Amino acid sequence: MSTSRTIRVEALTRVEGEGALNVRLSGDQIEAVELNIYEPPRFFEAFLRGRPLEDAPDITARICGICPVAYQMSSVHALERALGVEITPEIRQLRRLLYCGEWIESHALHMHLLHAPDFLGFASGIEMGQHFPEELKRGLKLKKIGNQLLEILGGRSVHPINVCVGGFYRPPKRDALLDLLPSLEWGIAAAADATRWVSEFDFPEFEADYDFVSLTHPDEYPFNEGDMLSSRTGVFPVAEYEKTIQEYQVPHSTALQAEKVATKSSCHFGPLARVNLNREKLQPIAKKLADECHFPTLCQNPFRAIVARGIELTHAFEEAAALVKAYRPVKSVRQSYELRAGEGAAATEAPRGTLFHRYHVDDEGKIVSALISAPTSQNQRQIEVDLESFLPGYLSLDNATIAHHCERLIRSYDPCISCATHFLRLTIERNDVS
Amino acid sequence: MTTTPANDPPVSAWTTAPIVLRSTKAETPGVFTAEFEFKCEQDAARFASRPGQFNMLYCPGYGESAISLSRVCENSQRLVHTIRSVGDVTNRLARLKIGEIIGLRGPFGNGWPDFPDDLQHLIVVGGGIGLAPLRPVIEQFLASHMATRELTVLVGARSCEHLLFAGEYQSWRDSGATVIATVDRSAPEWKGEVGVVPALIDRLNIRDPAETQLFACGPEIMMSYSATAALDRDIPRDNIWFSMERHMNCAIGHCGRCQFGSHFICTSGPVFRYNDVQQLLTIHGL
Amino acid sequence: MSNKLRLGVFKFASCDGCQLSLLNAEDELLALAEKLEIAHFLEASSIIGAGPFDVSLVEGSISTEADLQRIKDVRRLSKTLITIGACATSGGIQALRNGASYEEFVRAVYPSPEFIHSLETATPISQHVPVDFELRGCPVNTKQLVQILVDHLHGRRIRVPNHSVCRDCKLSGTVCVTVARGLPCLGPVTQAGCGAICPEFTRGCYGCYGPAHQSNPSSLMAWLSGHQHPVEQLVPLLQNFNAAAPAFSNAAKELQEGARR
Amino acid sequence: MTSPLFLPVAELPKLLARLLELGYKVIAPTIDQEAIVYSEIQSVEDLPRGWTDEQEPGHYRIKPTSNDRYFDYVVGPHSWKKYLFPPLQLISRAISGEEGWTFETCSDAPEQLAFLGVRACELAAMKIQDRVFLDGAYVDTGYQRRREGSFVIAVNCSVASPNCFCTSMNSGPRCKTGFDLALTELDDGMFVEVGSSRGQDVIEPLSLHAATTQHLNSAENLYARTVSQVSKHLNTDDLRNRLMSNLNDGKWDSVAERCLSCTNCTMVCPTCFCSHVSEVPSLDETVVERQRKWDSCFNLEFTAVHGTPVRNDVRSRYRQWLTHKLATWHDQFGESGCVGCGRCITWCPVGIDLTVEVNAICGGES
Ligand SMILES: Cc1cc2nc3c(=O)[nH]c(=O)nc-3n(C[C@H](O)[C@H](O)[C@H](O)COP(=O)(O)OP(=O)(O)OC[C@H]3O[C@@H](n4cnc5c(N)ncnc54)[C@H](O)[C@@H]3O)c2cc1C
Ligand code: SF4
Ligand code: SF4
Ligand code: SF4
Repeated sequence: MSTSRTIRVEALTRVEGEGALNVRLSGDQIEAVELNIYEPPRFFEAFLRGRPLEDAPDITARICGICPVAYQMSSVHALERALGVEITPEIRQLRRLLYCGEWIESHALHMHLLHAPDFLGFASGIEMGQHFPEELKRGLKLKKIGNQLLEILGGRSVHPINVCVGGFYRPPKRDALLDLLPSLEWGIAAAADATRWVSEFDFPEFEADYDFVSLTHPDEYPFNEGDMLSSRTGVFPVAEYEKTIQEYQVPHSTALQAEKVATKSSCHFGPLARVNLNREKLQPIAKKLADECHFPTLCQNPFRAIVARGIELTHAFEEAAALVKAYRPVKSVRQSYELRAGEGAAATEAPRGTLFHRYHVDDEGKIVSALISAPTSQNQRQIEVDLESFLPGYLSLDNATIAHHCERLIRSYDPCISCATHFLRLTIERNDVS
Repeated sequence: MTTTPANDPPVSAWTTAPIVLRSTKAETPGVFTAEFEFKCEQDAARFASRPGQFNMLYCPGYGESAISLSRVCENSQRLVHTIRSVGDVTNRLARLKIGEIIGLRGPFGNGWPDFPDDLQHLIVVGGGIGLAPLRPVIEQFLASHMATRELTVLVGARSCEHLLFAGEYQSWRDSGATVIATVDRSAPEWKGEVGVVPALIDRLNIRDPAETQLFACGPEIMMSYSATAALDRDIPRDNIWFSMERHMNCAIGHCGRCQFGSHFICTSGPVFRYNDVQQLLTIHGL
Repeated sequence: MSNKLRLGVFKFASCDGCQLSLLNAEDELLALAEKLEIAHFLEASSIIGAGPFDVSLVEGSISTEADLQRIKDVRRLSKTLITIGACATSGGIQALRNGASYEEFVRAVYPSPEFIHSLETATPISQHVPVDFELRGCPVNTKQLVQILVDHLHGRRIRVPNHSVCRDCKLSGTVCVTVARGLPCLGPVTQAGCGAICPEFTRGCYGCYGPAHQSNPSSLMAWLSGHQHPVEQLVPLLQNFNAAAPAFSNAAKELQEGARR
Repeated sequence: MTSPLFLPVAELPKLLARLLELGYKVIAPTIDQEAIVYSEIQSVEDLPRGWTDEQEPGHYRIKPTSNDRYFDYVVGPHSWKKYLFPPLQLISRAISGEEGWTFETCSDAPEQLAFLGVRACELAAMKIQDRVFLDGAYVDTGYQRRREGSFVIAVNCSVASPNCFCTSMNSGPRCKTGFDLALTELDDGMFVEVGSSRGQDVIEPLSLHAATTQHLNSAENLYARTVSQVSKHLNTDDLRNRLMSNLNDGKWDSVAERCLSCTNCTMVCPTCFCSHVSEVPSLDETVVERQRKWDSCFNLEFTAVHGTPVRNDVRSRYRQWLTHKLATWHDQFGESGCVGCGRCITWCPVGIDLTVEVNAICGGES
C-alpha cells in the first residue's frame, strides 16, 4: 500500500528567524524536502544602492541581530578592498578581538539555549536549566562575557556602533579590556568544560560525505582573512567566490540557495567545516581540547557541530585573552582614504559560516551595487540534502517524531534565517550555470 | 498676614521615616482615606504639621507622591491622607495592606494661613480631591468654637458620587457650618445644586467682605473663577488663597520641577495668596 | 499551570536583534522566567504555545499579506501588546522600500519575482492593530526591556524616558561631537535609551531610537546644511532604521525639496 | 588678605605637589575628546599648555597657540558643578526585611578636591548654586560637604571668547572673591592672590616672594586687555521686568522654531540645578535605590501632572528656561541665574544665543 503523506514543521524553533520544513513522501519514497524560509524579504541590496559607502557596516548589520559583527567585518573588508585601504596591524587585531566577542556570544547562546536542550530532551534552555542549572548558568555567563567584550569594543552587543570603513571610530579603553581579562581567562576553562559536557551527549548515528568550505589562513584560525578552502576541490580565492559557489532561487523559499558551480553540489559551511579544515590553527588549549574530546580529524556527523562550536568557543576565549594582554592603545585606529570608483569583495567567518560581500562603488563614494551571500543560505541546500538521506531511517515513526528529528538536524546548523532572507542578489544569470 | 513653614527642616531633607498603615476607608470612586502611624516614636515626636501641608509618601519601587494631610491630629502620631488613585504610586497606596510599611518625608509646604483675629467669615472652596487639604481647616475652624464667625463650605464634584467626605457634611452643619454641594452632572437621586462652584459664591450672604477669607483648592480654572466671583462680592484680593498643584519630585525646592513663575510650589506654596499667582495663571504653559 | 503571566514573543520582518536583546539579559533571564511563563518564543523554545498571552512582545514590521493576518491574531490573543524595536515601531530599515519602486526592487533583487509574495510597504505594527506600548531602539536596550517587563509585572505603568540623546551625553561627560568636531549628529532630535554610545565613540548619533518628544529635525537640518554638511550626507542620515518615522521622513523630504529648489 | 605673591612658572609643579601632599585630588583643565575638560591631573604636564579654544555659537574647536601658557583659553563644555552637584547621585535606599521596609539616607564619602583653573564666571556660578543648595529652607548636605571640602584655585582669564559676556553679568573676567588662591598667568609665572586662610596655609611653605609692581602692572594690563576682548553684551537694565512683561510675546515662537529642546544649554550651564529622583529597584525589588540625575526643564516629562505636561510645547519650555535664568531667579535667589560664561551659546547644537533672543524678545540692544 502506497500512501502519500506530508510532514510539516510549521515553524522551526530555536533557530534565529523563522522558517518551516515540508517533506513530501510517496510511500517510502521521498518526493521532496523543502526548507521553506518564509521570512519576509527585506531588500537590503536594493536600498544599499546609491547610499554613502560608510553606511554599509551599519546597515548590513541589520540583516542579522545575531551576527552583526560578521556583516560589519565582511562589508568593511570588501569596501576597503574597493578603495585600496590598507589597515594597520592594530586594527587587524582589534577586528579579531571584536569577532571573538561575537563568536563567544553566538556560540554560547546556540550551545546552551538552542542546541543542548535537544540532546537532553528539553523544549528550551530555560527548561533545561531546571535540571542542569549549573551548566545553564555557566553558559549564560560565557555568553555575557562575549557581550561585554562587544560592548567595550563596539559600544553595544547587538549592532555595535564602533566599526567603520578604515577601522574603528575610537580605540577601546585599555582599562576596560584589562578589567575583563579575568573573565576571559575564566572563560577559557569554562568553555572547555562546557565542550567536554556537550561532547558526552548522545549523537545520532548519521554521517555524510560533505564538501566542507571555509576561509583558511596560513597562520591563524580564520576570521577575516585568507583564501577559501573546499575539502573537495581545494583552495580558491575569495575574489572568485561567486564563480565557484553560485546562488539560485527556489519557489518555496524567500532565501536563495547555493551550490558549487562546477558540480551543482551542496557545501557545508560553519564550525564543523572550520574545525575540520583548520584544526591545526586552533589556539593550544582549544586544540588539546579537540583531541581530548576525541573529535574526529574529519568529523562528518552534523550533530557534532555542537562540539565544534565548543572548541571554537574555547578558541575565541583564548585568542581574546591573548589579544587583550597584548593590547596597547594607539591614538587612532582609523585609516583615512580617498574616494575612488572600484569594486571589492571579502569573506569572513560568521559564527555559523562564511559570509561573503561584494560592492561596486563610484568615485563619489556611493554604492553602485552590493551582493551579500549569507551562511544560512549557503547551508540551506545542504540541509535539504542531509534530510533526504537522513529521513529514510526514520520513516516508520509517526509524523511528529519525524518532524522532531528533522528539526534537530536543521538546528545543528545553527541556521540564522534572518540572514538567509537578506541574501538577495542583483542579477543572476541562470544560463551561466551549466 | 504671611504664611510660614510650621517647623524646622528635618535632619536631611531626604531622610525617610517608616510609617505603618493602620486603617483605610473608601471615600468616593477611586478615592480612599488612609491612616498611618509612625513606626518609630522619635519620628513622631519630630513631626508637627498644620492644615494645608503635605507629605511625600514613598512606596519603594513605585516612587513618591505629594499627598496633603486631610486631617491634622494633635497630640497624636496619626497621619491621615486622602488619596485619589491615578497612577503608579497612588495605585500602589490603594493596594497597601493594613500593617504594611511605606516611607514618609515631610511635612512640607507652608499650609493655609492662620485665621486672622478679625476674621468674620471663612469660605472654603473645594473641588474634587481638592477638599482633602481643606478638611483640616474646616475641622480646626469648627473646633475653635468661634460662635460669632461664619464658615461656608462649597464643594464641587463631577457627580454626586464623587462628592468627597459627603458623610461628614451633616456633622459640619450641626456644628454651625453652611455646606453647599454642587455637581457638574445631575442624577435622579440628586436633590442639590447643579453647576459650577463659583456660581454659588454669587448667592452667598457675605456680611462683611473685608473680614472674609476664601481658601480654595481644586482645578485651577475653578479656583480662578471662584476668585473672580469673590472679588465681585468685594472680598479683598489679599483675602483669597489658592493651593496650587504642580509636578513635585523633591519637595524641598531643589529639583526645579514645581516652578510656577517665581515660585517653587513646594517651598513657597502650595498655598498662595491670589495676588501672587493671579497674573501667572493667565499665562498658558507657565 | 501557575499564576505566572504568560509571555509571547513574536517576530515579523526583522533581524532578530530585539528578541536577542531579551536573551541578552543573562543576569535577569532566569529570575524573569520564574515570574513569566515563556509561552511562545520560537527563537528560544520548541513549545509553540497557543494564546491567550498576558504580555506579547512583537518584533518586526508588517510586510506580507500573511503577516498582516498574523498580527491581528496576535493582537486578539494578547492582553498587553508591546512592540519592540525600530522595525515594529516605525517600520525599520526595510521601510526604505516604502518610498521606492517596489516592483523595481523585487525585479532587481530576485531572479524570479513571481515567487515573492510581499507587500509594497513595510509598516509599523501600530498602523495595523492597537499597541499598548512601543519600546524604541534598533536594537532595543536590554535594560529597558527588562525594566518594562518588571514594571508590568508589578502593576506599574510601562514607560521609558523620552528625552533627547544629548542629555545622556552630558550626564556622562561626553563632549558634543557636533559642536567640538563638526560631525553631524541626530542626538538632539533622537530619543535617548542607548546610553549615548555613538558620541562616546566619537561619531554622530544615527537615530536608532527614533525621534525624541516634540523633536525638531527641520531646525537641526537647516543648521547642519548651513554649516558645510551637504544634503547628500544628511538625507541618508535621516533615512536609517527609523526612516519612516514621520518626524524624520518629513525632515528628509524638506531637505530634498530645499536642495532641488 | 596678604599682599600678592609671585610663583615662577618653573615652580607651578610645587604648588601641585603641595596640594597632592595635603591629600587633595586635583581637578583641572585637560585635553580630552578634542576639548578642554575638567578631570583629575597628576602633574602640570596634564594641563593644556600651549592650547586654546575657539568658540562661536554652536561651535567649539581647540587649537595649538604660539605660546606655552597653561591657561590661555576660556571655559569648555564641563563646569565644576559636575563635582559639587554630580550628574548622578545615590540619594537613599530602601531595604525590604522581615519587618517591612527600612530606609537609609545615602551620602558619598567626602573627597577632598582641589579645583585648579576656576574662572571668575565659575566662581560666580558656585556662589549661585550655594544659594540654591545651602541658603534655602533646606540644605543639601551632600553639596555642603563637597563644597566645604573643596579648595578653589581661580585663574584670571587672559582671553575672552566671542561668546563670553561676563562683563554684562558683573561676574568677570577678574576673580574677586570666592577663591582660596587666584592666579594670573604672566609671561614668566603666576601672580598669586591669597583669598582665604586655607589658601594661605597651602601657599605658605612654598616661600614665595612678593609680587613686584611690574608684576602687578602686567596683571592689570592683562585684565584690561581681557575686558576689552569681551565683545558680547547683554543689557541687564530692568531685565527681569522687561522679560516678565513679555511672556505672551509672539517672538517666543520664532525661537521655538529653532530650539531643539535637546537640553544641552541646561546641562552645560554652571548654575542650572534641575534634577529628578527615580527608583532603581533590584530585580526582586527587595532593595530599591533612589537615584538623583540632572534633569532639564526642556524635557516634556518635567512638568507632567497626571500624564499631561504643563509646558507642552517648545515655546513654553524655552521661555521657562530663559525667564528663570534671567528673571525669576532674581525673585527666588536675589540675583540673576546667569554668569555670562557663554556655554549655552557654544554648546547649543544650532547656535541659539540667549543674548540675541533677549534682544529679540524685549529689545534693549546695547
Ligand atoms: C502639594 C500637593 C498636594 C497633593 N495632595 C494630594 C492629596 O491629598 N491627595 C491626592 O490624591 N493627590 C494629591 N496630590 C496629587 C498627587 O501628588 C498626584 O496625583 C500623584 O503624585 C500622582 O502620582 P502617581 O504615581 O500615582 O501617578 P503617575 O501618573 O503614575 O505618576 C506620576 C509621576 O509624577 C509624579 N508627580 C509629582 N507631582 C505630581 C502631581 N502633582 N500630579 C501628578 N503626578 C505627579 C509622581 O510622583 C510620579 O512620579 C497633591 C499634589 C501636590 C503637588
Ligand atoms: S529594530 Fe533593529 S535590532 Fe530590532 S529587529 Fe529591527 S533591525 Fe533588528
Ligand atoms: S554629540 Fe550629539 S547627542 Fe551628544 S550632545 Fe552633541 S548633538 Fe547631542
Ligand atoms: S545661561 Fe548660559 S551664559 Fe548664563 S551661566 Fe548659564 S550657560 Fe552660562
